[in-house]
Amino acid sequence: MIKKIGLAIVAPVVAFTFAVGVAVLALLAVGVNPIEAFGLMWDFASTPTSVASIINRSVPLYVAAVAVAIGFQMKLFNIGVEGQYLVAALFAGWVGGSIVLWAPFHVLVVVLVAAGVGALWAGVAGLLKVTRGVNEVVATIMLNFIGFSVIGFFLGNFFSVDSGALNQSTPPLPPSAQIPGLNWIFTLFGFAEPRGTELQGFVIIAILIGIGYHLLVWKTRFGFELRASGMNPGAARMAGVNPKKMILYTMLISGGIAGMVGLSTMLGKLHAFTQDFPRGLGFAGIAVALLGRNNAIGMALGALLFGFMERSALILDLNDIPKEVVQIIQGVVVLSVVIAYEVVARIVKNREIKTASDATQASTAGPQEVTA
Amino acid sequence: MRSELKRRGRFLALLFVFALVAAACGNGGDETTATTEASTAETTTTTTEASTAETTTTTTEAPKPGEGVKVGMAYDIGGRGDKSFNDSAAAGLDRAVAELGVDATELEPTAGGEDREENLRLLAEDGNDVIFGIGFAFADSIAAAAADFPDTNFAIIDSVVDAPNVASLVFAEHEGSALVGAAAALKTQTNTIGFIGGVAGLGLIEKFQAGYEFGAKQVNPDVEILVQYLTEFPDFAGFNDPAKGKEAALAMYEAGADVVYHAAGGSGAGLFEAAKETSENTGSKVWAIGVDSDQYNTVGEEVREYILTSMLKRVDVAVFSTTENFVLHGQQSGIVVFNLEVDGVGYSTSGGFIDDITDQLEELRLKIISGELEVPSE
Amino acid sequence: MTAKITSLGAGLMERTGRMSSARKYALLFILGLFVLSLVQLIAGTKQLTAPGTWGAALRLTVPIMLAALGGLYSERSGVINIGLEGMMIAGTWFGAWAGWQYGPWAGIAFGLIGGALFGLIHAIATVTFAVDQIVSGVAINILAAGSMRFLSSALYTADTGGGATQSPRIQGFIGTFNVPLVSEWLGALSDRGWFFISDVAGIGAGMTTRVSWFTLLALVLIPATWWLLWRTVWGLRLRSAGENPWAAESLGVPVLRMKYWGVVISGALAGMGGSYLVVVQAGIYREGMTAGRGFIGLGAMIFGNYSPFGLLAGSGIFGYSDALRLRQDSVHAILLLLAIGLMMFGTYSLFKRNYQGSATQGVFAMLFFIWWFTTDDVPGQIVTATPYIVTLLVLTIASQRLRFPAADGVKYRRGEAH
Amino acid sequence: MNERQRVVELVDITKTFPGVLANDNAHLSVGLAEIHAVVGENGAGKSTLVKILYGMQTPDSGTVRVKGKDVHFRSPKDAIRSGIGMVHQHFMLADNLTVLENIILGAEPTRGIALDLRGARDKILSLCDQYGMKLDPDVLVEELSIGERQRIEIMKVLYRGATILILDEPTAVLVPQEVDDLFVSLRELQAEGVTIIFISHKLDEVLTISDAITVMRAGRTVASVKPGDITARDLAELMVGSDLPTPDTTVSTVTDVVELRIVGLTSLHTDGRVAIEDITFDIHRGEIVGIAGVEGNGQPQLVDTILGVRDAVAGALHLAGKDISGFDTKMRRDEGIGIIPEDRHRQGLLLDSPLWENAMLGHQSKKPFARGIWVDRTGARDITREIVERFDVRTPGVDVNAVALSGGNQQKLIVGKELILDPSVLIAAHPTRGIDVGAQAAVWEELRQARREGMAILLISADLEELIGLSDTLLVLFDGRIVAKLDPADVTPKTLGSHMTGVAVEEEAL
Repeated sequence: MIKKIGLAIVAPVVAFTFAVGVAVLALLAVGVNPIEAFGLMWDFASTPTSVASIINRSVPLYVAAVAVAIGFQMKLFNIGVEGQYLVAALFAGWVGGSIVLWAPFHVLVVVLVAAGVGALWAGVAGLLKVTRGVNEVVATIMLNFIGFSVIGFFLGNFFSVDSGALNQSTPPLPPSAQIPGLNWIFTLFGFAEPRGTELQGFVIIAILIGIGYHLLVWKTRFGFELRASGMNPGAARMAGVNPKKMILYTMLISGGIAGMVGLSTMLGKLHAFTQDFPRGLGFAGIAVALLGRNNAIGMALGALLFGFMERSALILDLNDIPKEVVQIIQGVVVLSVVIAYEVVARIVKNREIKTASDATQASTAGPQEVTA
Repeated sequence: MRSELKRRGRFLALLFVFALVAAACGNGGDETTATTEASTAETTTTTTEASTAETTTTTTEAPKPGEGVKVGMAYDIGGRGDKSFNDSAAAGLDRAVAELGVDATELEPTAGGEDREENLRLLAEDGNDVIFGIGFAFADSIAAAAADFPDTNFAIIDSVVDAPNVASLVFAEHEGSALVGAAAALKTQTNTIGFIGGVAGLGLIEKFQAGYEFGAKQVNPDVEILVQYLTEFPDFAGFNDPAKGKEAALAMYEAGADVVYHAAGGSGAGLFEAAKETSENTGSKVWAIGVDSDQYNTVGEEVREYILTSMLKRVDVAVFSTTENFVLHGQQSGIVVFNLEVDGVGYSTSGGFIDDITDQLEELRLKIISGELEVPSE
Repeated sequence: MTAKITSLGAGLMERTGRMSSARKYALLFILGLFVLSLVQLIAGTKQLTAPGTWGAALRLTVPIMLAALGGLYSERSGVINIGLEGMMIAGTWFGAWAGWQYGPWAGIAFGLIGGALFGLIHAIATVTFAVDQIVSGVAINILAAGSMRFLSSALYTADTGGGATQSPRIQGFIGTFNVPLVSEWLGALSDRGWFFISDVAGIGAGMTTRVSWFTLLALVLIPATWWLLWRTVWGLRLRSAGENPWAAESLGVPVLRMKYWGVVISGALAGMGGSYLVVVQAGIYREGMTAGRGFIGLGAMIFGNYSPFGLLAGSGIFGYSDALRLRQDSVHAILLLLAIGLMMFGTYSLFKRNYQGSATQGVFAMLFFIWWFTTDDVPGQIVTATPYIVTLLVLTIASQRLRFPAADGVKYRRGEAH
Repeated sequence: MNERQRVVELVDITKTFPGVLANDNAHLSVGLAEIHAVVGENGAGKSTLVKILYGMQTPDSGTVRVKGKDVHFRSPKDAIRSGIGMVHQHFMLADNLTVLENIILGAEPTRGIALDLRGARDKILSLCDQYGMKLDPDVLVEELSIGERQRIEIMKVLYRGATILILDEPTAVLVPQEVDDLFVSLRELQAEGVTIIFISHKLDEVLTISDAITVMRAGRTVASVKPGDITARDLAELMVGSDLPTPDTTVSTVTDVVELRIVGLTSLHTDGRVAIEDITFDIHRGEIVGIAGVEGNGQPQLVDTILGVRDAVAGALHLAGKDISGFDTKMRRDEGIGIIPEDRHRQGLLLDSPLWENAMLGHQSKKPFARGIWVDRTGARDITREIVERFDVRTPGVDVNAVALSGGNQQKLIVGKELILDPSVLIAAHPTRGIDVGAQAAVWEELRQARREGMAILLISADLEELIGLSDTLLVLFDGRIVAKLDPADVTPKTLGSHMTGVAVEEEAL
């Protein structure tokens, strides 16, 4: 067991080391001292402000990763998180800004609308898959593009308020629909309060989503059926799991979580869906899910790693070091992590079989062949 | 075992290729630096000569007034080298460094631009005295940062932020566009001109369009104006898709337009390609009009001769004069409009293609400055 | 039942890449042209069949088509390639760099190499290490975008006339040509304004006038690919790796090597698509200039049922609708086109005794017609979304008829029986 | 005897797999241009023997002689070089390639760098002509029937110049008309000098087509006969063996209460062919109903349809008097139907999950595995520990992944987890397949015990000893239908063999 866990940790460590190695090469090639660069990054990232900023960055990445991971659990690829969260944020922002409600309920309504719209948007792909056999990867890619048009159409024609500025946006969320920041946590633990960056309160909801995800996948019947259909569809069917239902439910849940990706920024900072609402979180979320191997904690670490790299990249720029090097690290680490996992998984499996067959040699009809 | 080795070999080869590529880049950069430095130096001097006749007199003494003043600049997406908006700001900064002796620190956002506010704060914490946010997207960020750093002077381009330590530098793009519109309408042989906008639905680009149409109609009421936007919000690709820019331009030239003006950021490159291609294919010259900076000087030499003029949005002037004012007078705030009157917007004459009509353009310019004509902004 | 529903879209698709059903598709094509001229007549526009529109459509089609073609090689060899976008990005960057240094033809070559490099990474991950193919593709996209930005910031300094997001202009141009006689003759004919005949001539003229040599090269790749995949030993073996690698292995086909070929060529073609954007259209590299064309190419390939001619049709839909959108006053007619298209589809369904489907299609046709009749303009976003919606619709209607390579996406390891 | 020249001789072949003696001094001797049938029950060692000939397996001892020369094939390639070709039961064809492409793949004729399609087509057509086979080289394989696909496989072999053809159960997948066509083709091949070795257990066909028959049982060659010298019944007896196991002498526990009643159950293959037809029988409490039959006669389809994994097109199911025909799989499982699936790996286990999760599979909504919507981790692990103990699953703990267990222990886990919650009906499909003798005995004992406690059990097995030893009633499944109901106490090898091989049906029809 310990060996197994050890090997599971070896994979990301090796991959990350490799990625850093590539980055070192890249830095050396442009004449930068890598040690100095990494030193700067580390120093900069360890201030309270940076910590708050890193967490703020990692929260939407984490939520997006969870959305992707839930699909991964049954080998279902929701590549449309990007479109789902943007469409969801638009409608949630519009609804939230258009109604007046008592504080916690207002936030709740916004969250529910976002989750609902995200689920519907993803559900289209799920429905097409179970009824018409349309591959979900292609369907969600198409839905991403269609979603962008939907946003432009609605924001441009219906939802936008004339704020005087050039930036079109949905009506601003009243204070009752905003989530207050959490900077007091820093002072509570005796650290300096972050300057200018408000630790977004949505982080708590993100943690809840993470816990919920973990519980759902590992502690509930549904999660068990989900994983079973991912691991062995044949066995799952024999166990009474309806594959079509699972696909649809999984897509809905994944889309629902995806719908909440943009909320941390919207409820904690922008207070509206604006035309420069953050993009690309869906795709980055896929990377984080891969990095964290669909594990609730692992993905949190992955998201923090991405947040750390993006935040600390700022200091590189200030020191005239090409900050794009962090993007290389991100790309290489994702690719090498998946390769490392694949290799390690194979080693672990073969070793497990070997030890077991050694132990029970006497009473077996031969070791089981691996046909994964 | 052998296949294992082969596999490993392949992987190493890949790594090697990567290293080579990276190394090649490093070398390439160095080589080209030397050769092109001279040419950029030239262009900067020409632009400064053209535009700073009134303002430069005070700042040529030996001990530069801005020694010790730190200026920070946070670019918008695209950053230095975008051959457009950001580059214009950079030119202003370079000039301030050269003439005022200030220290400059520059930051660029990530591709998505989410870190604008953090860049501002970083610059503030870094001890910069004046910090520029280049672009309207900085509005919220500057408002927030300015509140936290009351002793730092901020400046935003293209938007208005109401705070005691923020200078809002806005441009009358519609006025500048009116002049190039007039130039287009005067130069057209076919009585048809065109306008290509990058992204529709933002409001910003529509301002350019309105001015352009107004100016054209002023000098030639019968002129036909074709309008085409490349994408609609939220698809920002329209600012970055030269392929689509080119096709839209080709369509306009084909439809009879012989002068086309763009406000499409990076997609404008496609317009210039289209102008060249159409001119060469049809044998009759068609024109393109650049935007923001003097694009005659920033595009490749092959397409230079098709750039009739450019609508200058003197972000460089705004950056420089704001810096200079800070150096000389301290804290700056309030709205500063850079219009025709203060040469904040204008048109370029590089290439000498509009020398024959500058009189008429000047006449129109004076009318606008005097208030005789009011250019609509939407 | 539902499986019996056939569609125009599906009809456009080559089932197998064989040319045997060419006549049927030619017939469909002519029918489509007729509808186009009819719509044009009713809507009172000239753009639908204008030579310029079709010329633009051709140029806008090519990069998508090259990406789709790249997808074809990869998926035919049994490897899903969602990294096309990243490979295309690499193509734009490398194409611009070499174009700047050595001229446009070198740009094409380097675009190809840049794409192939990322194809190779994808191959190593998926074929050698048997990593999930979609996972690897996603990672490729991230890696390509990041490393190209890094290279830009390192190499396109302000002094060179570029920047972190933009390259200097490439040197020189790739020439264009007119198809002798045909171009002029068709051009003259298209000016006559004769119903249908001039329209067809206009389309022909658009595609034979001022065609870039690179465009020609790209178009030649379609029949060349068909020939390569369906008429050579190499092609047969490549396809067998994607259909039944175990059978292929049992007959001595080096399956892994074929997959490597497929994926690397896939990257090369996507990279070539990227270099087309640079060399023929933009003259520069600009970050984000691929604008999702790799993903669109993937959609076009699936739309085209994994055949070279089918994916040409799929890419053409995207290219044509883009071209229409970039030209004035032609967009509104799309509504009428949709109405009439759906009407014909509905009639076909009626003929096939699919009354429910026919009724739905009829209702939608009426709605589009009313929309067209009562408005003068359509929101641009709807036009932008049209090709994606059409692709999704075609997949919905015809996905059971689509013929995926049977072992596409399957992890294959040597010696592991099915 | 008018001996033909011996082209294939396998002498004293012995081959063991871990725990299994597949071939025990087996013999095979085939003459030139002979159609030679190898018959035997499931697991008699036929496949292993021909795989040795084809180079897919190497024998532990014994001699392989082809055309009079001793050979040592290390891979099928060697065999192909010696002119031996094999057509597997599961075709190795690429559906989306044409017939021609499938045939020439790997041995393509070229003209320059292009495929010489015309040359290939000519060669295939001339081969077709020569051997009297009909094939259109230019259609896609996916459009073809099973029989045509088989012809492609044969053509693939002939194209590569084989003169000795091995067919592994060629008729198992064919409809009667296709069987006739195949036989015509085989005769043509024979006339052209091709030697054919084919494996079968359909005795009528064997008697129709073959020139010589080798009968195998339990890894041994038990007889080499000529079809003219033997009747189908005698052949069936040779196959099944004369010493049928005696049924268990324990008292019958069969009660009068019908637990599962199946009426007229019919379901289809995905391609629309009938898989099982009009299946009707009852299982009483305390009864084991055994399904005998050669594989490929609808056993897995019957299991799937009873479980609701496959939709029935007709028929009804009553569980303890309750109509469960409209229930989905989950509801049927919850109603108390347990299943020991045929294929442990594909249908029974989550190899990369711990044992306790495997035990939960199929019980995921039942106590003590679940509490409400939650998985009851403690409960599940406790009961898994109980399973491990009671059913003697050898494992370091319940948290190890299933993949780590040996086949026998995996099977014991499956049997245990199905029995532990006392289902009212248990479907046991090949419950002892591929496990060692010790585990086998343990599983049998558990089934008997469950029967004693009143469980209704449907036992499907290819192992006659198991079937006769355990069953109270024996049903014979042939071609998707139940063709006989026998009493294991007085069943004879002859009757069982003739029912299983379809001989009895033929005779009745006559």
